[in-house]
Amino acid sequence: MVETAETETLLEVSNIEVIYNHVILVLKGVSLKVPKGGITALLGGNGAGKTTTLKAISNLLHSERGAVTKGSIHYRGERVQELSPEALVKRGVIQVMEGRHCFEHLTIEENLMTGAYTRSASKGAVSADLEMVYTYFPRLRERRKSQAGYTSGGEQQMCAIGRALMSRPETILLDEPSMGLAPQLVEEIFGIVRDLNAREGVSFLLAEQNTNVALRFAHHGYILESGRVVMEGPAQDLRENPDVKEFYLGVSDEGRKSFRDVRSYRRRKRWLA
Amino acid sequence: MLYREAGDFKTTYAADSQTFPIAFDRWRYWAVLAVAWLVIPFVIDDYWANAILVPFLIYSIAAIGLNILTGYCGQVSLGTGGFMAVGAYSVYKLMTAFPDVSMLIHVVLAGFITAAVGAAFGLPSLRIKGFYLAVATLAAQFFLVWLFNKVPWFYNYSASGQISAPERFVGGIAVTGAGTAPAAQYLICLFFVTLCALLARNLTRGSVGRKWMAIRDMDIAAEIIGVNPLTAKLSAFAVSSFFIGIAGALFFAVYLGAVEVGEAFGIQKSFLVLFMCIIGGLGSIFGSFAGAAFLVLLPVALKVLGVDLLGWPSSTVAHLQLVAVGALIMFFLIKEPHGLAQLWRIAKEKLRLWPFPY
Amino acid sequence: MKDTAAPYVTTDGRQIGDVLMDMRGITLRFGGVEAIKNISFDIREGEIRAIIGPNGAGKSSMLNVISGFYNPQEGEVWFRGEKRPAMKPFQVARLGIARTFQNIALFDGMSVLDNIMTGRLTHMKTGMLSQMIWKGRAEREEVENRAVVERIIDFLEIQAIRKTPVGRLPYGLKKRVELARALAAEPKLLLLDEPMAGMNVEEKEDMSRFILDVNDEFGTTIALIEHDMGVVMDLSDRVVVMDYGRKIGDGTPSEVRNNQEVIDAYLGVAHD
Amino acid sequence: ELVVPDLSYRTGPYAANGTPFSDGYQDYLNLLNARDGGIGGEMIRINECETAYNTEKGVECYEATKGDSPLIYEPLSTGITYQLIPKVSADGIPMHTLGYGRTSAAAGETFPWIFNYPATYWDAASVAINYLLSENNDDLSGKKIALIYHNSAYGKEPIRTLEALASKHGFTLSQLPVDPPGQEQKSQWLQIRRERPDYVIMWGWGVQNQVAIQEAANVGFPMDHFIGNWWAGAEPDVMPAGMAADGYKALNMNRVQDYPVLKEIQAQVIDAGNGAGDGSNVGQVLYIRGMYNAMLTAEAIAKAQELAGTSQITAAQMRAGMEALEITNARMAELGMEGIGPEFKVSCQNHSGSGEGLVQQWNAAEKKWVPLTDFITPDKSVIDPLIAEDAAAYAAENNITPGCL
Amino acid sequence: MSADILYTFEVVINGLMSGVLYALVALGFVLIFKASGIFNYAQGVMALFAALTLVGIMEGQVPFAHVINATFGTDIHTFGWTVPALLGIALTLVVMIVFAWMVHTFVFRHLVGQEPIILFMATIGLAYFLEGVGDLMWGSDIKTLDVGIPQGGSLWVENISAHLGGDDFYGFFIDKLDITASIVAAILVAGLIVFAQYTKQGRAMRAVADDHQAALSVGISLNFIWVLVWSLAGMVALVAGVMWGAKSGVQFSLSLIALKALPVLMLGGFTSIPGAIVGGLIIGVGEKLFEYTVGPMVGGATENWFAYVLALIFLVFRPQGLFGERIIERV
Ligand SMILES: Nc1ncnc2c1ncn2[C@@H]1O[C@H](COP(=O)(O)OP(=O)(O)OP(=O)(O)O)[C@@H](O)[C@H]1O
Ligand SMILES: Nc1ncnc2c1ncn2[C@@H]1O[C@H](COP(=O)(O)OP(=O)(O)OP(=O)(O)O)[C@@H](O)[C@H]1O
Ligand SMILES: [Mg+2]
Ligand SMILES: [Mg+2]
Repeated sequence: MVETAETETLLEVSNIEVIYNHVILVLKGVSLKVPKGGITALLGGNGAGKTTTLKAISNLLHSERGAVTKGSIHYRGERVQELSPEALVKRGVIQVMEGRHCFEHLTIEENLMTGAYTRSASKGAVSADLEMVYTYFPRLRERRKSQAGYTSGGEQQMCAIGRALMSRPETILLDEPSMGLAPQLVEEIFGIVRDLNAREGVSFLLAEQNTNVALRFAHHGYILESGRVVMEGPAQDLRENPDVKEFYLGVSDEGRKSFRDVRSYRRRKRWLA
Repeated sequence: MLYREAGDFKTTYAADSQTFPIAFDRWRYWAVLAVAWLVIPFVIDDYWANAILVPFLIYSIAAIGLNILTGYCGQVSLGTGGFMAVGAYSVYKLMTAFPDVSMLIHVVLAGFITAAVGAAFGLPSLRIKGFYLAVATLAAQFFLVWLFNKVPWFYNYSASGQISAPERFVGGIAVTGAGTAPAAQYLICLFFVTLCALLARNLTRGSVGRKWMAIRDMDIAAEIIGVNPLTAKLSAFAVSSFFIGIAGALFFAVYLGAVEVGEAFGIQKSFLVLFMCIIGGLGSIFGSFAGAAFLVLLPVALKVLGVDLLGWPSSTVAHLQLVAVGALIMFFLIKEPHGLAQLWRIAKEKLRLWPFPY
Repeated sequence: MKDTAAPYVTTDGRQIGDVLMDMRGITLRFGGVEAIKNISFDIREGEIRAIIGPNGAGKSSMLNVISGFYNPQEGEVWFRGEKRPAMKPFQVARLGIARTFQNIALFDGMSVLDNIMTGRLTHMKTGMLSQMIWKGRAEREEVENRAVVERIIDFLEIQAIRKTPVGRLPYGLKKRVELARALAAEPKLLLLDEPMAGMNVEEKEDMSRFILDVNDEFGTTIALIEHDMGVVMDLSDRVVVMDYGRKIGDGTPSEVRNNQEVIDAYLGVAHD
Repeated sequence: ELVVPDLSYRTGPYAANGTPFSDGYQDYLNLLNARDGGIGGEMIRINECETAYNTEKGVECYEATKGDSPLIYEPLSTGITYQLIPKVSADGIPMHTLGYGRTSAAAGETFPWIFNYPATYWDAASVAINYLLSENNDDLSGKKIALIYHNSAYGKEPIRTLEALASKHGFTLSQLPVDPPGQEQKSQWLQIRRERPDYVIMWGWGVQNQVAIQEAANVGFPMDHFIGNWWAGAEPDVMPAGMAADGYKALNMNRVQDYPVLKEIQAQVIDAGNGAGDGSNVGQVLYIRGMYNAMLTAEAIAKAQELAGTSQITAAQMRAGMEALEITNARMAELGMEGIGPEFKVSCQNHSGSGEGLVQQWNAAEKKWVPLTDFITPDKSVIDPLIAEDAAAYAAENNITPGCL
Repeated sequence: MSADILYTFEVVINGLMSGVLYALVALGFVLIFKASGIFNYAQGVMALFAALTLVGIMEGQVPFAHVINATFGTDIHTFGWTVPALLGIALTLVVMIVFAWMVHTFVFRHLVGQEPIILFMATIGLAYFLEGVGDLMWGSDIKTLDVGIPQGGSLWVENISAHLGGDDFYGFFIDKLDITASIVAAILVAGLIVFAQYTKQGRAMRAVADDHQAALSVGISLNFIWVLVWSLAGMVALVAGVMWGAKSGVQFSLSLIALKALPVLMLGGFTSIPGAIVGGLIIGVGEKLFEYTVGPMVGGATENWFAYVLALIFLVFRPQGLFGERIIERV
């Protein structure tokens, strides 16, 4: 695994607070760093605030009536909180949103082309990239002419990732890529993430529920709970941590336990109430 | 904690599903009713009745009706004017055909007739959704207006095609016609408002209301969990039209006294009532009242301000009034897209949290 | 081939009941696309039946056929020993089939309680008129059904969010509310479309517990789509595997797990 | 102080027609204030209220202004008139509808509070037919006349009379309704083009008039066989069509020419900065009609003051003044508007005056309306029975025993 | 051929031509709806405003003259110059772009993500506002708009077709204005289709329509796209305003043509540019033919409602309109 301490920090989030609708406080001081060329995982249960963190970074909160009220976000040392989303995309940060969000009425290929919107690259370069996306996701090539609204969940997920790649990003914020995908595909998509990271040098900030897989592929991890970071460290260490093992990986000392044995079991202790 | 719900415990489910679960709200509600019924009738004068209170009450009924269809069942309708016309012409035909029957009965019957017509025009809603439906309801709007304008039977063959309300009574007191006392006008409208608000509240808190809301929020899912979209949508159209029909009947018989269909029940009326629902808050009965009050008072207030206080020429004021109404509507929608009712809710929430901001 | 005489014992020893639902030769097309190609399988009373397969295999479409949202071009659906005619979804719901959705389909404008109450709609019969009057029949019915719903709320441990609008809930809780809504209908057959997608292990464990309890305590038959093989293997009695609209496997979890075709098409590697 | 409400419309689809009328109306009353110190020593206060030609707003205006002890209502809208008839009757405030409104209100015994002098719509219909008779050697038999009308209470008013006249004179009448506002009239004009009626009569208002004139020009209908009523014969109606409108004819109840009084208004009202508008409308057809209307009102006030023996009259006294109103050529000349309208006399039995109207023609090159005829008398033998019948029906419906107040 | 058939045919042709004029208004709706889900009721008032502005500029009127005069007691009306039509049109376009920017910046940017009905209501508010501003700015009297478009029946068409029928057939009537309008509409539609389907901005526009959030996430500037479509809609409004204004003078009623465009939209589909044209043609022919054949039997003036009923009938068979995007219903 890459040693993260020495590499340059691309993205730095320090102590941000996010409030929705002026009244709902969701993030209560989250800090994290994304190093250049690394895969950083953001883990945590439902409603922990992973999506909110990513949206805060990519400035998509505004349209959901949310706002960052405290703290700061820096990208390459530049304060980016006040930038518009497209300015951020131009700087190389792009988000793949949770729940796919393809443009339903556009074809798969048109969807991909919108990814190149901010680029002023030549037609040739864009079609070369399109080719690249198709090599990563051959399934998309088959369905290039279908309306995205009618493709299956997995195909939409690929389309969303492919679309992000078309902007030639430096950092991708990936929100729950594994949700609803078949196990084989999950492996495949994470494989592609690793490939992109290794070959094209793209950095990733990855929000995931599927701790197991995420920690297998990531270099560094943060665990978020009720809007606070409760644990961080190199992925390796997290995987070894007994608490993480029990709560997030579902394995105890006796090995993986069957879902049938959960019968009379109640919620266990939490780090934070 | 200026406003509390803690400590206000419910011991039965019935108590929990009452209209105002919080005691404070309940008291305020009774107080408003008492003033409306016991104080205002004795102090009301012609100006207040005709320029403010009677239109406010009638529009409230219409707004409640439309709110049931649009706010609760999610079917946008621009046919309100047309349906009000059905109510008006029904009550006119009934009044002239059966002069001795009480107006209360005529108005309710007009409501039922409108409900039937409304349900018929609701049929396309099974196939057509969203704005397509909204525009389709314009077919009802234009067709009904044309029909009442064209078929002489509806206006009793009068030379001009207008209808005018003869004097009719409730329990010996005139409620229509030129000689009606303002208090009588006010009280008959108040009676129907109270009735309609009560019915609407009962319908929306039980299973019928939940069917409507399910259809509104996601019609496919609603159908899959067992809501028959046909009956749900048609019942919403019927109930909504029932209220709108009553509003139309009162509007013609009690408020205007004479009506030319294209003018009084044109498309502008449909927009106006829809505005009331939206500014007040979709899916809220309180909102219907708030919206009606807002849009009845706004022009009056602007006129008082512009002409009477500032002394501008009335044409400039009329133009400025358009500008102001338009700007205020946009401003409101930007400030609070969910209407006055939501503002009220947020205010209550703030009070509850007070002195903490969140 | 179908043995309708109870009891039926699966190869790994679970005893399950009669055939409740029987899909015979279902074919479903969308324009040119054949989403389901001549698939037959059955669901027996009291069992947990899993449907698995790669994305786009046609699993959700199959569930949609069962719940009447799609009408298959070919094939027959038999329910409780009778051939089910072409029906509208709400009629199917009244037969006692309830479901949850892959992309949560809650009614965002309503509170959790109201959402779950909509699950009772098939049981609430008072007419419009008594509703208008409220006092009397309508109120009585409301209270009775509320009691049922409160039991389910207790069971799923969502008391605290009873009055919250569902729009604000986090994903995991939404899934649970959706389950509650389906349970409120007291269905014979419960269809779950990826109930655990987007959940972490702990939440999956909770969900598993609910599913098992529902199955045991209420004897509800469950058909379930899920991508987490751990869950599928542990919970289900029998598994149907689909791929590109075809059925490529059907049997107990252990049988399916070792089926080479299934491994190739779906699992990738043999699961532990 | 004499309170005179002005229910005007300066916004909405009919603003272009409502504005000059209201300007003329107010400017004349302001002239009286400035020049004579009001009427009989009592200043006039104009209480303007915007109706946008919308009946509901009209009623609102009525309710909002009636607490001010107004003397008279003149709503300039047939729709509003119908709404107000029962209300003013109950409240005891006279209403004057100058050549619009409910024709049968001419029967003053049934409608004691309503006046529609100097003429009614039915008079207008008859004047138009009489004019055509004079053009055709008093013989219209076998001719085809088309009526293109505003599909509203206003537009429907002349139908009864025209039908009666058609059977009397043996012409055929075809009816073409146009839904307001009347932007699209292609179907109607294609029909006219195909049927080639000898004459087209128009009962239009607002944009309907402009479109009709343009379409008539487009399909090549001879303009001088196209006659509008007096609400379809002002500058805004013909100007948009430009030269194509040349030769179009219209009725008028007030002759348009350069009256001395206009100069006084210019000098004492507009130049003094008290004009209701910016002065650009002075001299237009509707401006003059508004002014004519104001003159009739002022004369009635003066009459009422004379009868009541006091300058601060009440609405009921005003009504008496109106019922005793007599307009003579001499008086009109004295007021600086010689020949502006017909001579007439109001009585309890007849609230509608003489019913005379003239025909004018548009000269597009000079942008001027030119009077073609003198005042033409309508065929009262046809109209009076119709009025009696309609008034009797109204009386029966509303339990009114006709009689003089 | 008998004259009756020929006259019916004439009605059909004229219906087609009217349809084109309706479609011109509908196009503006489609553009905005496609890109922002806003059902822009103000489109009609925009046409009026554009036409008013054009006349005002061409005649050198002082904007807000009435208000200025009323406030300061001055007496100014015109600058005393006139501007040629083409320059006037160009200047009006600039005004419409400024207008687009203002509408977006002050109103719709704050309403992003709201339900369609809220947006719709906001556009009605905008319609009131703009109507009032138009009146204040340019006055409410009727104005003549003359940019040199020929008008009146085409004699050429009439003459060469007159011999088709007998003595009682006078040849086909086609208005020269309508012919011009058809040509302009054809060019406009072709241009807009190319824009929407084949350019980067067009694709971005459709993307924005589908999913605001996702569009933001790939770096599409919503502000830019929306100002762009409002400007385009303003341009279409200007064209519509010029055509309708030449027909009936520039005055308030011009804004009511929005009501003629709604059934067209409904029939053609809210999101389809070609749909607006085809819808316009069908509505134009349908309502004229109905008025011509059935109208006299039922007392006429059927056009208003018949257009809606016709559209409704189509919708029952195709709920998304003829060319509208299929409504994706999946669970
Ligand atoms: N638009 C919103 N308005 C109000 N509250 C919101 C909004 N979006 C999210 N929340 C709340 O913020 C909290 C965090 O949500 P977030 O979506 O960031 O969680 P998450 O960690 O991504 O969860 P999941 O794994 O379910 O995606 C949740 O409690 C949620 O209810
Ligand atoms: N309404 C529809 N119209 C057209 N095609 C459809 C429709 N619904 C589903 N399909 C197609 O049918 C196929 C099966 O879809 P389905 O949703 O059943 O897959 P799935 O097995 O549930 O996949 P996933 O695990 O990704 O949810 C897909 O290729 C999809 O594109
Ligand atoms: Mg999330
Ligand atoms: Mg699926």
